Amino acid sequence: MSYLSDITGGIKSLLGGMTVTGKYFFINFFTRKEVITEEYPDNMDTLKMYDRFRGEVVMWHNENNEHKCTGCSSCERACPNGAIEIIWKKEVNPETGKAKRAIDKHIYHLGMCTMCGLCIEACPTDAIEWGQDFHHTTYDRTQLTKVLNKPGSKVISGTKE
Amino acid sequence: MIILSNFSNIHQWLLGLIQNAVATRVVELTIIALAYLAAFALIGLLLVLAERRIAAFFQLRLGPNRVGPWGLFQTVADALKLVSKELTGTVKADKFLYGLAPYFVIITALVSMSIIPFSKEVQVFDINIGIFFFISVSSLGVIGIFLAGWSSNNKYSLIGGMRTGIQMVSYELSVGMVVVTMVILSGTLQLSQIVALQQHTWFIFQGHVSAIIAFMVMMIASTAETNRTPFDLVEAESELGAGFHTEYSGMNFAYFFLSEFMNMFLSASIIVVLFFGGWLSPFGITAGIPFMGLFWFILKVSVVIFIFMWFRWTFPRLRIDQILTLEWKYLLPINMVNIVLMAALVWLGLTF
Amino acid sequence: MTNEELKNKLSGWYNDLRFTETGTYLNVEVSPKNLKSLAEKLKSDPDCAFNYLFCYTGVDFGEELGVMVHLESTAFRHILVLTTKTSDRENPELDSLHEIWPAAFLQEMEVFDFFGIKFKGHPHLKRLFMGEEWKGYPLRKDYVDNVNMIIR
Amino acid sequence: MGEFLTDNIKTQEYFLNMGPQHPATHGVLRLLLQLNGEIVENIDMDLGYVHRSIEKMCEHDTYQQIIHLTDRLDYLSSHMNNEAVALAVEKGLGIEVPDRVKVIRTMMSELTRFASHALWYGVNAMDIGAITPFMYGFRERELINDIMEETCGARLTMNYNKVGGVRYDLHPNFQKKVKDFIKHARKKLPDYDAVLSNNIIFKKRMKNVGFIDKDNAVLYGLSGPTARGSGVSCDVRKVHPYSAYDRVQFNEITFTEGDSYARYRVRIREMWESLSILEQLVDNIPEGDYKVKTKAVLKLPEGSYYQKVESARGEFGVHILSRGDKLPYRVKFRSPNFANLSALNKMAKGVKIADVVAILSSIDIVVPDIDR
Repeated sequence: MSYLSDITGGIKSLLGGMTVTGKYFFINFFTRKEVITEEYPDNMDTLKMYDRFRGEVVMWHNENNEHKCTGCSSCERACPNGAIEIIWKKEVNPETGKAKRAIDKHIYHLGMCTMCGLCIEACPTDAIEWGQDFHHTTYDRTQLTKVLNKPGSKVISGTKE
Repeated sequence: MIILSNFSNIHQWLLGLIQNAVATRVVELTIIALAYLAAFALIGLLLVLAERRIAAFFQLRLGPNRVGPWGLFQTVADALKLVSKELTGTVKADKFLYGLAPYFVIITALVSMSIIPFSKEVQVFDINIGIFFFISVSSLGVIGIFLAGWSSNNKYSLIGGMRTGIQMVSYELSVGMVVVTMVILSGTLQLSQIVALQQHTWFIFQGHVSAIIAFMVMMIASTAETNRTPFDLVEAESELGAGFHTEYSGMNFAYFFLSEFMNMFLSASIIVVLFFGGWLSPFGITAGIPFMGLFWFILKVSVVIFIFMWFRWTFPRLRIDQILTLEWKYLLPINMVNIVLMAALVWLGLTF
Repeated sequence: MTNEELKNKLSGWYNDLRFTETGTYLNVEVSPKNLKSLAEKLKSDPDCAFNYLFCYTGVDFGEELGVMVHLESTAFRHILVLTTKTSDRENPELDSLHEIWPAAFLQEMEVFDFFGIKFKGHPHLKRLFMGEEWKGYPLRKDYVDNVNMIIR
Repeated sequence: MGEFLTDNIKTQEYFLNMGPQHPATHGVLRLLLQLNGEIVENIDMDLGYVHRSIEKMCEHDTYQQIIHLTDRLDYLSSHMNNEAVALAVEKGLGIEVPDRVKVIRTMMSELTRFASHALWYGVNAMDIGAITPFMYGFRERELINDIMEETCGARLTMNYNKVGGVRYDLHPNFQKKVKDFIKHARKKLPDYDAVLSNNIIFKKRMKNVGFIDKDNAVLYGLSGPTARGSGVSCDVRKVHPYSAYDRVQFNEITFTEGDSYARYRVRIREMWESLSILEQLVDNIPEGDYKVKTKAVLKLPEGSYYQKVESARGEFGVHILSRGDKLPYRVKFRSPNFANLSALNKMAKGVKIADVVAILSSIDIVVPDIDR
């Protein structure tokens, strides 16, 4: 008897599974309502990442090409992977004629970055922040090394460490 | 003997053109061969596309929809890519058998296609032992798969090939016994006659209980015959990588791939012929219109193929010993009882 | 059992045990020669019943090499850390615990791989992660690899 | 005749390399199967194909910097791994975190657990040969990933914990999204049962396969759903409660069969439990700070610290050996997968090749966690 009930029970369980998959098939065949995938490169215009999404580290500049990075190298020290390098230069103040240390380049190696966010947390002036861009593919690894401060940019006056 | 009576008009026309009986026949055969090859490729490509689209809908996806309208040319593009690919192989493979295997598989599929009655007008080879011809030829395909597995000199392929052997030997039995059951009902082996006998009622209704059991067994056995989930241990990707065709690339791989889908089409055709009246329209609604048989045949086959696909995209895979248990402990006894039942039904005149 | 009770019980067995309680769990340091017999007792004693070995840490203590074994009893839920040190850095050898707790089987292979501690009685001691061709034992403090290691 | 044949036929066991690149090993894990026909006689393991030496890296990083490395261990339960390190350091330093942090951590852990189990459900189905449930699992996981992305900023390697709290406050949409998710999941979870759990083929494949009894499960160091399938009560959330687990009601799921199917059912039931924990907490998130101020340089007092948490695959532990420095002296991650893998040979002796795949997926390995 268990032989027969095995067969009927087995067939019943199989039909139960087919009902579920069949349900989704017919819904999707006629209405596409349950389709969960996105046609990725096509929806680029409407695709919006969340504000907190950690795509890359960017430096914020205002309209006068000024940023808030004083080059204190807190981020450099906080980074576990050595992805940030800060290069200094001597800047001569035209009014007083005194030479002063100032930031030349804020170099960011995207290829070494693990998006942990410690640099952004460490920054005392909130000069760097998360960018939402995630299209980082390049043909050349050297292009992953970026200079975050734009050429000719200055520190917003009055920014203190 | 090749029976071409259904094409008599074309035959007469060609004869008038060439004025030579032998040459006419040769030309005719060539035309038919090319037509079937084209149909073979077309059906294969369409089935691959259908499988992918249907799988996508089962899986909450959209499926290929980029090349052509509704992705219609996707498989054509894929085929072009496969043709242009390099044919790689293993160094220590048995070169001759390795090269032979895909052709073995595809030729058996082509040969079995010749006996399928697509409609009253379209059938190349209406042999009087048609259904047994189908069984014997289609079971040759396993040798191709076995050869592929053996000659690749790869352990995964070898295991895949061995599994095919076991699986095919077992499930040929079920297919054969189901066919015997239906032959008891029909009394003939010729496919055109089997269809003709269903003029009023399809066999699945004529044989009612027994035929329905036979149909269910046939569905399971055909799935196993065509190496589809839940019986796809031969190429079980999570266990064996790709099974018997692990080492094949390019067009050689495509042959295996195509023939798998062709085998599915052939199995579905046989099921339609045996149970659902072949190319006959339901209640004879389009009986007078020529070539409507083709439409009904394709429609019925599509439904059966859809059920195969439904199986594939729902069920997990069986283990090798469970496959054997299913065949020898369940399907075989059921089949034996069913043959007796069918014989009793026919003897007592309980069929419709 | 509480840490105090464990301490009392264990010091009754051997007199060269050193107990420390800085950190999360009670830590007992045992000499390598007593390691296996203590481990057997810890598992078989009905009041201790340490049957769950959940962490097996190889440590380079600077001068010595050693292992720290975290044990728990699923019946009483008390936890004990066994520490053993050997001062032989060239050819360190400790007793294998895999017969007592099969969980130690893979873990000892890992410790062998990274610290070079050989476990007596382990049937299948091979370089599990690094492969046989790797030179040196990477997790030792004196390991130097100028190619793969960049220390800021 | 018979003698003549058998004299010339030699049988021998042969070796099959499963991996390093194999669909069933979920990564680059190499198993050397010793086979007799289709029957597995012995399994030898060769690991380290994705070894990144995270434990060595930790010796050169400060405690805040360690946390993001643990994302890369068991990437499917990254939040729990982060939490373990954060809790260990907090306990060592005597930092008391606000209630809000505890609840947030608990909720995130449960979301991660659900996501991990949903993914496992799909992958398990795929290993057994059913491909469609894979997408069903991903459907639920995707919603959780969206919640994570909105609050933590990343989908998988969240790095949301820090010593003394969490990195950001919850996103304003968080509660609503979690509620929506619970509603959605309660509707969709019965599908899982209909498609797989009740399926006769699936049952046949999973039942009585990969058996391990209760005593051996403990001795082999199994934990998590793998051990609970054998009837071992080992849920760290119950045994050594941390964060807010002592204030929520939930059942520890144990099955006594000890086979692959029992492990499967533990995980399915755990998804329901996760939902009920989330339901209890989602409306009761206490107000308050999401982090406490810590010193800029953290120095753990000398000693050996251990913190265990229940990750999706079992007991994840962090063992920190400190010498009072700002860098840890030695960090060891007790990875549940590595411990669970040690029982594979025991479970898989004498089964078929296909069963190895089923067992491997029923203990739910994540290879980067094994290799660390």
